[in-house]
Parts: sequence; C-alpha cells; structure tokens
Amino acid sequence: MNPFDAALFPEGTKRCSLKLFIAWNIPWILLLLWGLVGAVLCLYKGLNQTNMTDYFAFALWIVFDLAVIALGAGAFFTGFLTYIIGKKELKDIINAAVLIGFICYSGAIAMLGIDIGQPLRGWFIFWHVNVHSMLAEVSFCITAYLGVLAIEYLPIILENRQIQRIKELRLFGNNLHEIMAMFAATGTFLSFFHQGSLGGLFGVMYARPFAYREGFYVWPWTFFLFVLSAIAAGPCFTILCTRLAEFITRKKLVPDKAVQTLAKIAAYLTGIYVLLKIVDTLVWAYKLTPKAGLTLMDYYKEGPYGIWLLIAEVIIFGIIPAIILLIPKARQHPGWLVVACLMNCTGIVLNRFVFTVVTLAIPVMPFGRFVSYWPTWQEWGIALALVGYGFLLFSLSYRYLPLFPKERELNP
Amino acid sequence: MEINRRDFIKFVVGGVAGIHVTPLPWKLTDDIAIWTQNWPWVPVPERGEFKEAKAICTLCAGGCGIRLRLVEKRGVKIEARDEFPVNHGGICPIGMGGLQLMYDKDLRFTSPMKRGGPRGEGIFVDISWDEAFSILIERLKELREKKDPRLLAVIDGLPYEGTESLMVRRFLQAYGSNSYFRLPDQDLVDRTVNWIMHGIKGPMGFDLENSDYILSFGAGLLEGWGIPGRVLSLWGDWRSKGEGPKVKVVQIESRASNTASKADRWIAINPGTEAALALGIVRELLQRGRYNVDFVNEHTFGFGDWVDQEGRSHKGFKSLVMEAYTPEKVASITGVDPKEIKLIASELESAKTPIALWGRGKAELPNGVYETMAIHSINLVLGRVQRPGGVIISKEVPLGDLGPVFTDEKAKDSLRQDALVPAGITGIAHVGDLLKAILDSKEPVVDTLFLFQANPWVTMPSSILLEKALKKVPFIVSFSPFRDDTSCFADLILPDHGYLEKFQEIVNPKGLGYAAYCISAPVLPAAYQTKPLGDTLIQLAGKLGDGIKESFPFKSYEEALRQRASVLFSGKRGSIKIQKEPPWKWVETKDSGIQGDDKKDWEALLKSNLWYLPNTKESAYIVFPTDSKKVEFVSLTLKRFKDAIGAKSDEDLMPHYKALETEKAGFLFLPYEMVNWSSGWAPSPPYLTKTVFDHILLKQDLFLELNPRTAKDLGVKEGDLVEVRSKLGALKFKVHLSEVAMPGVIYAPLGFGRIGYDEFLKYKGVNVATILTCQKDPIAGTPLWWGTKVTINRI
Amino acid sequence: MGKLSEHKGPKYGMVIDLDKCTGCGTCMVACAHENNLSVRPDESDIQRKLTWMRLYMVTNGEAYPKTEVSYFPRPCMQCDHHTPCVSVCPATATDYDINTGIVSQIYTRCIGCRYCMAACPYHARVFNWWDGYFPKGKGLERYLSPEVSVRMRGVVEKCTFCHHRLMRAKTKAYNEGRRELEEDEYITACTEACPANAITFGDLNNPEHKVSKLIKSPYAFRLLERLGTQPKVYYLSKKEWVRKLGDNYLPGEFKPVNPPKA
Amino acid sequence: MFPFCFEWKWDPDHFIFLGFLYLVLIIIGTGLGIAFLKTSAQVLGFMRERHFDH
Repeated sequence: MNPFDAALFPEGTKRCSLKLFIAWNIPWILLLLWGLVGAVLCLYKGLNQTNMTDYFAFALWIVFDLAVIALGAGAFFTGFLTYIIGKKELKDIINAAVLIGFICYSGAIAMLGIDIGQPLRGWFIFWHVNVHSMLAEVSFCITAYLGVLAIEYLPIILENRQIQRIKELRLFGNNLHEIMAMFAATGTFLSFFHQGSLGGLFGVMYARPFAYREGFYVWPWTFFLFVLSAIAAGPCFTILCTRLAEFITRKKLVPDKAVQTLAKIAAYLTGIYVLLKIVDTLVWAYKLTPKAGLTLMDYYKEGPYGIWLLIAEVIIFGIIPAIILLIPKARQHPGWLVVACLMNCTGIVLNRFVFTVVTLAIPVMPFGRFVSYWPTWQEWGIALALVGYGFLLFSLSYRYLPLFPKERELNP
Repeated sequence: MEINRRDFIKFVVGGVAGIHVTPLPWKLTDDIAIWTQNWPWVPVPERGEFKEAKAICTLCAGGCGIRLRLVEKRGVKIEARDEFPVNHGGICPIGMGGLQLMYDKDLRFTSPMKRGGPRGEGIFVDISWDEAFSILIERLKELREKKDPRLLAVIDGLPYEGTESLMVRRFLQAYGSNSYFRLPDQDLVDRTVNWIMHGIKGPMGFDLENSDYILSFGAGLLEGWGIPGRVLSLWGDWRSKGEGPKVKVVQIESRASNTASKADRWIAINPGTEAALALGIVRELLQRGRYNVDFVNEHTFGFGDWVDQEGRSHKGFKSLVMEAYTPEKVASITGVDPKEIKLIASELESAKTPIALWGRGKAELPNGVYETMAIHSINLVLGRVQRPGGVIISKEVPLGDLGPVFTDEKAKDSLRQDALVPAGITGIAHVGDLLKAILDSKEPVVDTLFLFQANPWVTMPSSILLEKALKKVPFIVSFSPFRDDTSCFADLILPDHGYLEKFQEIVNPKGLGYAAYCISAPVLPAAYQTKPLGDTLIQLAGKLGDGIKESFPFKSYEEALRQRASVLFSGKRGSIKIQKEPPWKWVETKDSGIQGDDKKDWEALLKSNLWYLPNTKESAYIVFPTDSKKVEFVSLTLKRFKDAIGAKSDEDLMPHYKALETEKAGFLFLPYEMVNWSSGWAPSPPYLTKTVFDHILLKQDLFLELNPRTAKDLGVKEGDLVEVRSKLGALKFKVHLSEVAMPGVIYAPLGFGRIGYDEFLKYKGVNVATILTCQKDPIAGTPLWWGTKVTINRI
Repeated sequence: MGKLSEHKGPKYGMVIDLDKCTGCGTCMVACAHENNLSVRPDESDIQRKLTWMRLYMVTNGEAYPKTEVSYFPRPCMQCDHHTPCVSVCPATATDYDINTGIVSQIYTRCIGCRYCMAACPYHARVFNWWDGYFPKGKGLERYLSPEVSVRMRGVVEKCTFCHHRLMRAKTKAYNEGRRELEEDEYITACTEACPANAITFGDLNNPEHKVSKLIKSPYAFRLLERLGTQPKVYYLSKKEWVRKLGDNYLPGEFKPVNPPKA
Repeated sequence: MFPFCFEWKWDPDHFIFLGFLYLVLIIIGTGLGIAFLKTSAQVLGFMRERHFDH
C-alpha cells in the first residue's frame, strides 16, 4: 500500500493496490490517446478525416452524443427525485448518478466540438443564436446543464479526505450541498428541455418524412418521446453502472432499496414510453408517411437498414424490457434486472441511431439513392475515447471520493 | 515569508477569478474566430474595374461568339453572345470552362521546353526561345542540307482552311517536304463526298436553322455534333412550346444517347448499318414516286441507267436501290421494322424542309464515304441541296491567299520526288498511314516530326500504335499550348499562345449553313512565356533563310491575316456587320458594312468578329463542277480513280451499303462521346469533372456500359472489374448495367485515360481509342472504326 | 414564417423546361465559375462533390429499346414556406430574405454543424470537407471573381440564385435612377449559360414575367411539392414519366395531364 | 444573444427563449454566490459553521 495514495481514500474503505489500479486504467488511457490522435487530425486537417458526407451530415458522433445524453439523464432525474420529490433513499445513489451524468455531458460536448466544421467559432451558436432552432436550444441547455452538473459534482470532490482538511473548501462544499435542491431544480428544467429538443431536432425536419412528426405547439411528439425515453433509460443506465462497479470491486455499494426505487420508476416510465412510441409509430406509418406519398416499406426497401430495426427497437428492446421491469418479481431478481436495464438502454441507443443515421440514409427525392456509411478509425477513436474517459473518471472518483455513502456500512 | 497551502490556494482561486474579469480571454476568443474568417490560405480574389471583351472560341472549329468578363486584365467569366449568328447564345461546357485552360499552369506549356526525361513521360525543362529556335534551326538546316527534306513531317490538326494551317503547309512546301498528314475526321470525309458527288473541294454545311424535319443517322446532336453551341441552342428553339414551326427530330442510333432520348422518336438500329437503312428509305420514296423529280432529272447524273463513251450501258442508282434495298432485306440487315421505314418516308414526304444528317457522335471520328453518300442520297432524291433547311455544298470564303511560295532549287528537287508515305486519291494522307509506314518500312520515313494542335492519342482510332511509332521518330517538335498526350512524346516544345491570348480565326465554322469567317483579336495578356504559332513560323522561316524566308514576307501573323482579309473586303460581298436579319434568312445583306478602307474594315471586322455571306435564291442554282456538270449519283470522279480505289462494279461508284468484315467471335465494342467531356485536342476544363456521373467515371475507374441481358450472358454484375481485349490490346473497366445499351453491344466513353495534362485529367479511366481496330476507307483512306470486336473477362 | 408567402415584393423564381434540357452540364460549369467553386483533383464522389447546381440523370425504367433518359438540373429550391434549412440553423448563418425570397448563406457565420444539410431533402447544400483546392503557383485562383467570396473549410455552401448578380443589377439601376429592375436585368448564371434556353428566371410575383406565366402550365410541377416546402424552382415536362419522378406517389395517386385539345 | 447582434428581434420568441436562459444563468450564479459568501462569512467568523451531514 502506497501511503500517499492510501491517504486519499475515503475513510474506512478498502481499495486495490496502486499498481493494480494503474494496470486497470491502461486500456482506458489507450482509448483516450487513440481519440486524441483522431481529434488532432480532425481539427488540423478538417472533417475529410471522417467518412461523413453531404448525405451523412450527421453520423457516428451524433449517435454517440444523443445516446450518452439520453443515458446520462439518470443524473437530473435522480436529482429531481431526491431533492424535489424527496425520495431520501436515493441519496445513496445520487453521487454516482451525478458523476455518470457529468461524464456523459462533458464527453458529449467535447465530441460536438470536434464534430462541427468551425470549432473556433462554435460560440457563434450562443452569440448569434437563432431562437427557433432546436439545436440552439440543445446547445444552450446542455452547456448550462454541464455547469450545473459540475456544481453538483464539486461537493463530492471536496469530500475527499485530504481536501476536507482545508476549512474553506470543506465549508464551501457543505454550503453548496445545502442549496443542492435549487441546482437540482434548475438542472431538471434544463434537462427536460434539451432532452426534448434533441428529439425535436429530428421531429421538426418536416421535409424528411422518416423523421418528421406532428406535435404540440412548437414541439413535435419526438420532443416528449425523447424526454420520456431518456428518463426511462437514464436510471437503468445508472443502475447498470453501479452494478458494474459492484461487480468489478466485488463489493456491495448501493442498498437494494435505492436500486429498486429507481427500477420501479424506470419500469413505469418505460412502460408509458413504449406505449406512446407504438402510438407514435402507428400515426407516423399510417398518417404522415402516406401523406408524403410513401409507404412504410419504402423506407426500408434498400440499403443495410431494414424493417428489422423497427422491430428490434420497439418490440425486442422496448416491450420486453418494459414487461420484465414491470413484474416486481423479475426486477427484484438481480440477473433479470440487469438484463432488463441492458435491453432498455440498447433500445434507446437504437432509437437515437435510427433517428440520426437511417433518417439520412433514406433518399427523399424519388430519383435519389440510398447511401450507407462506415466510420473511419478517427471517428471510432473519438467516439470510443468517450468510453475510456468515462471508465477513467469513474474509477478515479470511486477510488478517492466517497461516491457511495453507504459503502462503509455495506462492507464492514 | 513562507507560503503555506492556504495562501497558495487563495492565490490560484484569486488568479483564475481575476483573469476572467479581465477582457483577455474574451478578446482572444473573438480574435481566433476572426482569424478563422480570414484564413491566409483562402484566396481573396483581386478587386478591380470590371470590363468586357468580345471574342470567338476556337477550342473546336466552331468559332462561337463569346463575351469575356474581365477584372482589369484578368478573365473571370465567359458568356455566350446572343447576337452572334454562329451560336446565337449557345455555348458548350468546354467553352464555358475555357478560362481554366488559360490559367491552370499545369495544363499549359508555360515556356519553350526540351525533354527532361524518357519519351512519353511528359517531363520537360524550361529553355529560352533563343535556345529553342537554335536547336530547331540547326536540326532543320542539317536535315535539309545533308539529308532528305521530305524527312520533315507534319501532323496538322489545325482547321484546314485556317491561316495557321496554310502557313504550316507553306512552310513545309518551301522547306521542300511533301510529308503532310492530317487527323482523319468527318470534315475530311465530307470534303471527299462533296468532291466526288458535287465536284466541289470544300466543306459541307447544314442549314439546320431552316430545317423542319431532321433525320439523324447517329449524329450526336446533343453529344457535341457540329458546333455544340449552335446545335444545343437550336435544340432549344426546336423544343420551344408555342409559336414557330414545330421541328421534328428522328434519331437513328444503337444506343439510347441523350439525342436518342430527347428526340421525338428514336429508332434503334444495328450499329454500322445506317447506309442500308438510308437506301431503304430512298427506295421507299422512289417506290412511291414521292421524290423531287425535277431536281433529279435536271441536276443529277446516274440516277437512271446510263451509257458511257464506249457505249457500254451501266446500272444507275435507281435500279441499284430498287433491287438491293427492299424493306425486308433492309430490315434483316438493320433490325429496323419495315413499318418504321414507311413511316419515315411519309414524314419526309410531308415535311417542307427535311434534312438527313450523318456523322456519328461528335462527327470527330470519320464515317465511311459510301455510307455518307448513301445518307446524303436521301437529301439528293428530295432535292435538298442548296435549298433552305437543306445541305449547303458551296460555302466559299473569298479570303486572299498568302502570295506565291518560293521553292528554291533544294525544295524543287525534293518536291519532284514522290511522298515517302503516299496519299490516297484525296491527296491527303493520314496519321494512321504515317504510323504504319514508320512501323513497317526499313527506310526511315521521318526524321523530324512537327505536331500542330494534333493529339492523335485520343482523336485517332487504334492509337495504341502511336506510342510504338513515335518512339521510333528521332525528333519530335510540338507547337501545342497544352501539355496534351501526344506532346508528351515530344523532344522540343515551342508553345503557342492560349486561344484567348492570340488572334483567333475560323474559316467556315464546321457544319454551318452559310459561308462565314470568324476572327478575333487577343483579349487576354499572355499568361506565360508563349508565342503565337503564326509568329513562331514566321520567325522560324526567317532564321532558316533561303526560299523559306522569302515565302514568309510578313512582319507578324496579324499582317498575314490582314493580307488575306483585304481581299475579302475588296470582294465587297457578304457583311462584316452583324445585321438584324440573321444570315440564314436567304436574303441578300443590304449593307455589307465594308467601307473599302482596309484599316477601318479590319477594325470593324475585329469588332463584329464575323464576316458572313448569306445564301440567297441564286445560291440554289449553282453549276456543279463535276465531269457531268451535275450531282453525280454515279461518281465519274471515282470512275477516273477506279483502279486506285479498287472499284470493280458500278456499285463501287455509287452510294451503297457494305458490311465491315469483323471477326465472328466476341462483342461489338463501340465508343460513345459526351458533350461535357473533350475527346478532341483541347483538354476538358477541370470544372467538367464535376459534370461527369459516377456511373461513367468513379475515382480512376471508367465504366463499361452494357445491357443487363448482355451482363447475364457474361455473368458479370454492376461494379465488377473486367478486362476488354481487342486485337490491338486490352483495357480495364468497371461494369455499369444500363438499358441504354443495345443488348450484345458494349459501350465506353471516349476522351479518358489521358497521359498528359494535370491531376484533373491524368490517368483517369482508360483511352478507348487505343484498342479500336480499323479498316481503311477505300476512297478517303480514313479509318472505319465501328467494327471492333472484343472479348470480356472478369478480373 | 408562413406569413412571408403573402409578401407582395419581388419573389425570384426559376422554371426549368426538362424537355429542352439536354443534360449538357453547361449550367454546372457556369455556376462553378460564377461562384468561385473549388474543384478538387477527384470530383467523382457525388456525396462530397462541391456543386451548387447538380444534374440528376433519370431513366424511364423501360427495357431496351424503349429506354429513355432525362435530366433534373437541381439548384437550391429557395423554399418559400418555413424554409427547412433556415429554421434549423442555430447560428442564423442562413436566412430567408423577405424582399427577394432568396435564401442566403453567410459563410463567415456558419459553424459547420450541418443541421441544415440534414433538414434539406434536395441535397442542395454542400459542405467544405476540405480547404479550397488552390495549390501555390498553379494559377487556379487567377479566374476567381471578386464578386463572390471564396469559402473556407468547414462551412456549408449553396446556390444563392447568384445574389451578387442581383446586387450588380440593382446598382446599375440605381445609377440610372431607376427603382424597378427589367425582367432580364437580373438572371442567374445558369439561366444565362443554358445553351438550350431551358431555364427561365424572373419574379414570380410579377404577372408580366415569363416565369409567372410558365408556372400556370398544366405541365409545371415542383420537386417534392407535397412536403409543403413550396420551392421557387419549377419544372416543365410533357413526359408523364418525368413529371411522375418529381414527387413520391402512392399507387394511383399520380394524375396524368391530358394534353389540351388544339 | 444580445440586443446589439443584428439578428436580434424584440419578439416573443426571443423574450421567452433568452428570458429563460438568463433566468437560469442568474439562478446558478446566485446559488454559487450564496455558497461563496456564506463560506467566506463562516471563514471570517461572522457566522457559525453548522455541522453538516448527509
């Protein structure tokens, strides 16, 4: 045991040796480096380093952005439940949720920075904002929300044993903690809108029949579906992450009560989401599509993307996990819970993939042609770096911060 | 004082907070953004005063009128001139992209150069004009004194009646050589037909502006036939909904080309059988007696059976056609339904001013002479010669000549001997003949070869021979302004100005329906160290001395042009002023605009850029300077040469169909041409690469076009890589399946696979011309290229 | 945005007669020249080809010898109703001009997020994946027009109906003390270049202009009209199969036009 | 984003959108401010520091 290292551990917790810890992180660091090379190339040489085209204006990166932002929704939603609704048991998992959210959002924003053709002018989105653009709304909200997440994450950092020694920082942390409800509320507000707007992003493209949806006032139905799917899948992802942490650390970190509360809520939300998604799909297939002169199968008549995508998204990775989660016996069974959460998250990722990639792969002009796309290693690198970054930050936080308040109790 | 952790943290926090209240980070962010808006490597076009200049375009022998938009002296845009009668507002993509050809350094020879690498690699090093001249003079003097002057050969791709071409021929003659070779093109075939049928040595024209029914035998009206600017613009008029007579276009072709698709009717025909169909149509007309009896009786010879001086009776055109071209027979040859033949005949009957057109694709590659005669015979039986909307055979431009050629003793001696490479009855030999001679003969047939605007690598079928042959030529000189493929084999470059940088001239724009002379002064300053061809020749002659010098008494090319023009002015015919009444209205021009003052007239001519002589009622009654003083269905001219052309029967003196003998095995391989891709001497401007579809060229791969049914037989799929092999060689293609292609026939576009020019053209696709196998036309000696059979193998 | 359509001022539009169009591509070359488009050594990748005017080749799908090909020249449609690209641009880098109906693009403002490209069903927008291709000393910058700024890498560009030509015409008119432009005073580069005169350009709000007469033809149609983008580019064709390709139709939906009895 | 950017319009859309944005920023700002001031107050001893537990 390296004393300097050990001195940083949360009080009364056991951690693996520094060597092992470093060894564990090497793959993540490598992923980060790969991503770094890709990023440098893209920023220096331009986006010709990717396989994106005028047809595939959005591609792998946007899919990743949408996915992680959806999965990161656990943060705001758990925060909302904990601080606004007052579900005290969730205090035991909120830290982890916040951290996951922070990882997802910071990663997503970094990736967006590379995705745009003129990163150095990226801030024009704010300066010259077009208030009618869903993307503007998204950018505003996720940047603001990232700030909120940082503020929520800060006290956790400040709870590090050594930092606690510094009076100012300790006090600052405490004081932030006291007014956390205020930030949680703000975060909830912001998240609701950008999760929605991410859906709106596609729903408003009324000249792309595959993505277009009608809606309420300025918000297409996808707006609400995305919010719903995000808060349904977010908690599941939080559960998965904590379960993974528990599996890797071979410790129990979160009391079942917290997990079950989340699972239960996720269950109902998933259920509602899937129902609405089915309704939405039917309206889309039988009202909007014919209006554009197309049949449902026209969307899938060519290219690598077939009707199986719809089946997989709605039935296999929608209805099934919803059912599993809704059966109390099933969701209390650790194995089934993980399976259900996994499927649920997959469903949401699939949904984001379909809206991003398939929308663009389908020609709208009768004499247009289907296009398909495969990312370059630069694109993969940058996308996977997000995973590496996530593992790295989570591992560090777990090792040095009291991420799981109940860890001591659960592992005496 | 010692700093403890507290102070340190205070310091850091304070610092971070502090910096953000200063404007520094914000200013920086802003500056960086501004930098991205003014990246130094993004060119900023120079500003300046906008001007406009008028010129003509001589990238082909069309002579379209163009307007040039200038910023100071910099050309920034080319537009077509609506008031210019030749193209009346039309322009082709190549002409539109012309400025890129002027400015793209790597497309041009930017100064005199000599070879700096192996032959054909196209590696050259800059030299001075003096050095270039002295190298050439030395060689020419030695050749003339010590060897045979006839070993100086010329490949001339310049417009035949142009002053530059005249100067080239004059130079050669004065030097004492008769080794003059042209590129075999349809213009040459037209001239031959004009000569053997009408007795006129000159180009033919088509008064399309007045035609109301166009029967096109494979003429790629939308693929760049004739003057693309003119034809495309006419096409627009023909398709105008509303007022004006409706013009009907019927396209006879094996492939669903743009012309075929956009025509009122497309008749799919077995490739190479056009002549049979034409004569079948003639027969149908004769059968019905619905032909122009007066014209045929008064103005033609050999229509009916005839008796020669020896009293031997011969078969005439009519009986030939009636016997040999019955609908059934024609149908079996051409694959065209007899009903179709009847329909065309009726349409020709009812049309007021119909015309039959020939010249496959762009009419750059030559058709057969007999074939052309056969198609033209439709016009003849309908009396559509020298009539509005018909074929114009007499388009003389009364330009002066360049004065007498001084052939000194040396020249006289060598000119007395026969040419090293004999020409056919037309008196004009072709590159093909030269190449064969070089490859076959033990004796050297050429020592020094001059290239003038000639790029046989793409414009001549079976050009695969070119590489082998040129490598046997001791010394090659190119006068091309462009790094064209053939010039890559040159040893010495004396680069011409780019077209807009020099005096440009077109005598009788190709296929135009009236006599015209287009000329324009330079509109751009020379971008590089080049010299106008005319001046180069004058200086060359001056340095060579002797009779050659005397044959070039001009101070400059301009002077030579003016000398010719002054004769034009003195004739007081036609007009150097563009009149309200267009030239195709068949009325005398009221005011010619010629004042009788050479200087003023010259300026006026350069201002309008055009002299033209409209046809009039009188033009209809010309005497045909043939032996019979008539249009000859049976060519007595040919009769005179019947041994030379191996004519055995009467048929051989008449229009008739004769199948090309081709190998039985394999698929017929036909090249096709595209209006948006140059398959001629001028390169395609880089912008044209944007207009080429990815089912024609993708990255470096050219696509072979074949019908799905053919593909099934071959067992190939879309995108497969295949090798196409003819007798001459093999090329690699990707496969594109398309119902545009006739089953059993495979097609590929011309003009790709360039080895010259720059990254925009170089090594893109393959050069289809290389492996086309040819037979020699018995009369004009031009290649008959549409019988190439190939085998296809997947690789 | 709907309210824009009622605007009374000039609203420039285009009519392309597909029966006249020969597919020669002169419009594309003219456009590239007029608007300083960069051309790369390889332009064969249609998904990354920089061109504002794109030519689509279509066939009637019949087997030989009934095959027919035709072409769709496709500039920016300058959509009039709730312009799909304009509403989505987060940085207001593209805008719909109420006074002309022209959709503009500000290259120095564009951040290259490409949302507009995703929103445009016509693929009228192209992205600068590379820096413009102007190698040092090659001379490709020598024919660039000072009227149009050269784009930098990483921004979206599109057809602007040669907006600078409108400015040119307006300046001229202003100097001659005129407020109104003549019909043929402002036309796009492609309109001027088309050798077959297949393209007509003018003010759709002006009943005197040819365009507003032409669009009344029963043979006039617009691309993907039923999506409701209200393009200001119209097409004409007497060929049913060509008109049918102008939009998506469910079986039996397409109504052929019977040519008016003469 | 600010009235001096040319695309700014004094219309409801801008009021609602940017109104909310600025509101959020203010809330976050105040939050941080409160925490900061409170802390400094406690450090400087104007205010008793409460023991805090989760």
